[in-house]
Amino acid sequence: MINDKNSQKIVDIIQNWARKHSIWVLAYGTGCGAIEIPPTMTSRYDAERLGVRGAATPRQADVLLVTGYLTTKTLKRVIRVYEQMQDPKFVIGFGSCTINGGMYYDSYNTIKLLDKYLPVDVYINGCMPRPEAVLAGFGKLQEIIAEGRANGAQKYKDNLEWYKANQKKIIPSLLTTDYNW
Amino acid sequence: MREKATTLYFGPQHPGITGNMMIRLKVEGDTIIKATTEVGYLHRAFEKLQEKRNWLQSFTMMCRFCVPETDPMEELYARAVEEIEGREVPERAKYIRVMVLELARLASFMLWYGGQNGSLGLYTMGQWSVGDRNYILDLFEELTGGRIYHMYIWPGGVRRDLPKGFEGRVLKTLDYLEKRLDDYDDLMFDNAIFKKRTQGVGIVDKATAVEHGVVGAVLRGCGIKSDIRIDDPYEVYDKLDFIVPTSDGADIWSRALVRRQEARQSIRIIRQVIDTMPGGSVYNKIPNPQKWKLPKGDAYVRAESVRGEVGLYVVSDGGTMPRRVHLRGAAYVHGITLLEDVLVGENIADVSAIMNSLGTCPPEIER
Amino acid sequence: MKDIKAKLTEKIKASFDTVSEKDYNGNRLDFHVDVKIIPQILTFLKVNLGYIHLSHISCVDWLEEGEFEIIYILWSPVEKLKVFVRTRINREKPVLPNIDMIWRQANTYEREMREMFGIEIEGLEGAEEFLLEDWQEMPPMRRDFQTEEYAEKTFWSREGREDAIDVREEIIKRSREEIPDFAKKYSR
Amino acid sequence: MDLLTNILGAIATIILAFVVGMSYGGIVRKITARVHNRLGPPWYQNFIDAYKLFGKTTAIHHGWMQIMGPAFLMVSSVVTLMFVPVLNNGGWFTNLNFKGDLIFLLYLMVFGPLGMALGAGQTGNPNSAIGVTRGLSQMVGFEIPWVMALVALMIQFNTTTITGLMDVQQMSGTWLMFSSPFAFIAAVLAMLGMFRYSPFDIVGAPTELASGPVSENGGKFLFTMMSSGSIFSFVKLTLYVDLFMGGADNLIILLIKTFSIYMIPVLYGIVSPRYRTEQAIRFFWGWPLFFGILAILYAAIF
Repeated sequence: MINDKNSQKIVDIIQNWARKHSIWVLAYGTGCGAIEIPPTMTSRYDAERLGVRGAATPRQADVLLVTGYLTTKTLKRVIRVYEQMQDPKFVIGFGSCTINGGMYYDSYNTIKLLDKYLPVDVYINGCMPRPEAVLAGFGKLQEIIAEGRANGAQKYKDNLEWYKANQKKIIPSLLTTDYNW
Repeated sequence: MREKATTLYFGPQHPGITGNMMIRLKVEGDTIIKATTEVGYLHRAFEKLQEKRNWLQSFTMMCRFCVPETDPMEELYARAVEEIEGREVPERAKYIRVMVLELARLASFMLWYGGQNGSLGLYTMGQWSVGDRNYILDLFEELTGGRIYHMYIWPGGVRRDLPKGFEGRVLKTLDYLEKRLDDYDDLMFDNAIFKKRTQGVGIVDKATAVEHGVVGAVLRGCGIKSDIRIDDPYEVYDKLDFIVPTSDGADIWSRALVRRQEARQSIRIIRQVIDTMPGGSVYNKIPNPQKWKLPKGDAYVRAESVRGEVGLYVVSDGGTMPRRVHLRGAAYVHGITLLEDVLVGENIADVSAIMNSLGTCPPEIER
Repeated sequence: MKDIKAKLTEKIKASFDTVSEKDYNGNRLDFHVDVKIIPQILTFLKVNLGYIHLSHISCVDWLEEGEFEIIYILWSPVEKLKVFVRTRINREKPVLPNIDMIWRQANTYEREMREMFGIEIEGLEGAEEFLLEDWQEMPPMRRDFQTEEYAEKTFWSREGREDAIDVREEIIKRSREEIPDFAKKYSR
Repeated sequence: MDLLTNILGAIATIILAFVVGMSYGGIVRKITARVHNRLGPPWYQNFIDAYKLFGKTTAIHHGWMQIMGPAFLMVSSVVTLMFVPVLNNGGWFTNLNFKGDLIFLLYLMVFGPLGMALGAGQTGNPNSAIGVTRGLSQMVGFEIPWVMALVALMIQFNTTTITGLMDVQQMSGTWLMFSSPFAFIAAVLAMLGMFRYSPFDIVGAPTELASGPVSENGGKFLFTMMSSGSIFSFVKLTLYVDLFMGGADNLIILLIKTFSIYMIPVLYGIVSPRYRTEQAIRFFWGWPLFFGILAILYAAIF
């Protein structure tokens, strides 16, 4: 008889392998980083050979690619979108401005630290990151998915109050719906 | 019975939207009866930040105003600063500037080819043209070190001279692209369905164009010959020979025809520039940027980008930092009031195509 | 170009009294006018003189002088001349006439001006919020709004920013260091 | 045991249809990628996608009708599959097809989309609702030439069963695409719409409707739709091969024939933009309808 734990492990390995090779990225260009996404998807860099492909709506997507700076107005929508996505879901922060604000460090309308508001699994550095860097970022995400370390969504659920408090600090009109999906 | 109007939110998360903005559509069946744009998703407060940077630091922000075509903004800033300060630019630098501008225009046209066809469901074109665009970006990378953000055309000239043999590589790329543009014609302009989808859609006629202050290819698409490169020539455009194409249809199809011609004219301009480029230095040195002060004054300069006229108003109060930098993009006019008016009466299926055709570029609107 | 400018000045002066002009090199001509006649002079320029293209509306905050300067930039495709119509309004109670019935696109500029500078535009239509959402501070493009302070107060910043100030010293310090052997052939 | 063979055969048919349909989807993605000048995903990419979708959680749904939508689709695909003879002389893949007649099949083929329409309506997303109306209007467009083609065949050969038509081809040795060419042309043109590739992908057009009826469906819903779509495309291809290309004696021939007929909508789609809804309907009521009428006249006269 197969041990329950072991069989769960095997299922996990297969599932993580499938997740690794099928990454559907939500088509949401939140910032100027969106300009390097078409080259990444098209002939020279061709991310589809790695299983990366666009998804039209949040319900179908696995990865939220935050392409660059987030203004407070966009952040509200991004949070809505992120919460509509189905588990397992991952967030990639794209560009310097998601890491520390980049050149917008003193702007009144862009957030500086993405990981205070959403759980980020992988950051891609650069302004603008080249398509190679984007592919490397996807590679890193695949790596941590395969190892089962990409647990951003779980982190978000566990520390929901902290995240919500941070979000509400800059978005007064954030809808206070319960996070239950 | 009268059909009840539905509200359809087009964006901000929507594959059909160009960039990050939202249009609230009131639809009856498939027909739009009212469109309201909502922008501000990309407002980074550049103009505020530039007041807090010195003249050279705020230059680095210029290229980030609109990503599909970054060089006209740099060139505008450089030209405005030169106009306020009265700084001379070497002749060779002007030629190099024109070459870079036209290469950027060509790259932006490639992106437009992809966007316009992608919005109509012809994804093959986007794959081809965006893939081929990489060859132009390679040239930029060799010249400036960056694919998208070049920061190459700066006050006083250009940052460095052309590498050895660069002209030859440009010409080789142009030859290739010219061949590819013919392929695109076969796929796009010889396509009966493309014609059916675009003719008579998104009409901007002459009266509307004047009322809204429409610029660029949209204006030329309705039969008015207008191009800043000819009307208000800058750099060395007055020494170059090129034609300004116009078309009379005033719909998406005629705008596409105008852009198709313009891409070829860009190639022609680059060839001329390479043929007639003089020698000499490319850069008049600026003083220590920390202490660089400009005299009191202001300047309004304009350039022709792919989307149309881009203007930049720069005010100096005699200090080390700009008093005000205010950009007026073509999309500022096209993307809000014109789009709202044009969309009324159209089919929902055409919203994305119209946006692409009008050259809506949200980062330029919101800055 | 000279006589075009002279003719234009003459025509403007004939119709409006309180106008002073300033000439620049190239195809640029400035008119300083009173805020009350803005709609009239713009209509006159558009309808009678062929300055049909409104290229730009800009606003500059002269905090020291307590005034806003509004600049309307017009372009005539026939005379190839840029005309700047400039006016100054009080910074404490800024009110500006609406011109979006002359040019439809002016609506966008005015909505932005209302939001960014807090200038009241008489009879302007369109949503109150344009670029910002839930904004509670003073209009952000005013000079006395301190963006860096606001950013520090509102957003967190990544640790490690503080030592960015010392980069210059660090570079100078390192430039005096011995270059390693493997790197010598790359250094000048 | 007759019953046991039947049940096992049915299961085998479903697995075959699933595997072939999914692989075809992957191969199409590969071919599209090669036209696009790129490498493309591996041919088994669709299996990975499907498995991943199956493994996703579905923490929210908009009422039971949304669950029924994909279920309707799946049921309709599988039941339709049961009534289509896969191979010429039965064997494992006989299933129910000896009873199946063409008219019943015509009804079955619209059953799934209707169920899907109900499911999509439940989600409350306006994009879904618009997508559904578009899909149904397009169906009105292509069903008419398609039905006319089939009616022409029925008149011409005096039979309403698929096996009957297959027997006709076996007896005479000529494929029906040669003996009744107009019906074939009408059916192929209708097929362009049936497969929903460009220019007839108006239902789920991403740049217009953000994927239409499936906008609110992710995870297991999408998995069900994806697999039922694959099975259904196999059903349609097999039906075409059975009706017009003389059926297939073994699986290899079946694969070759279905694949070659599948390439018609795929390759046409790669180089075509999308029609608007009314343009699509106008297309189907133009030449395809003409050929359909011609086919009936041809059948009635000869």
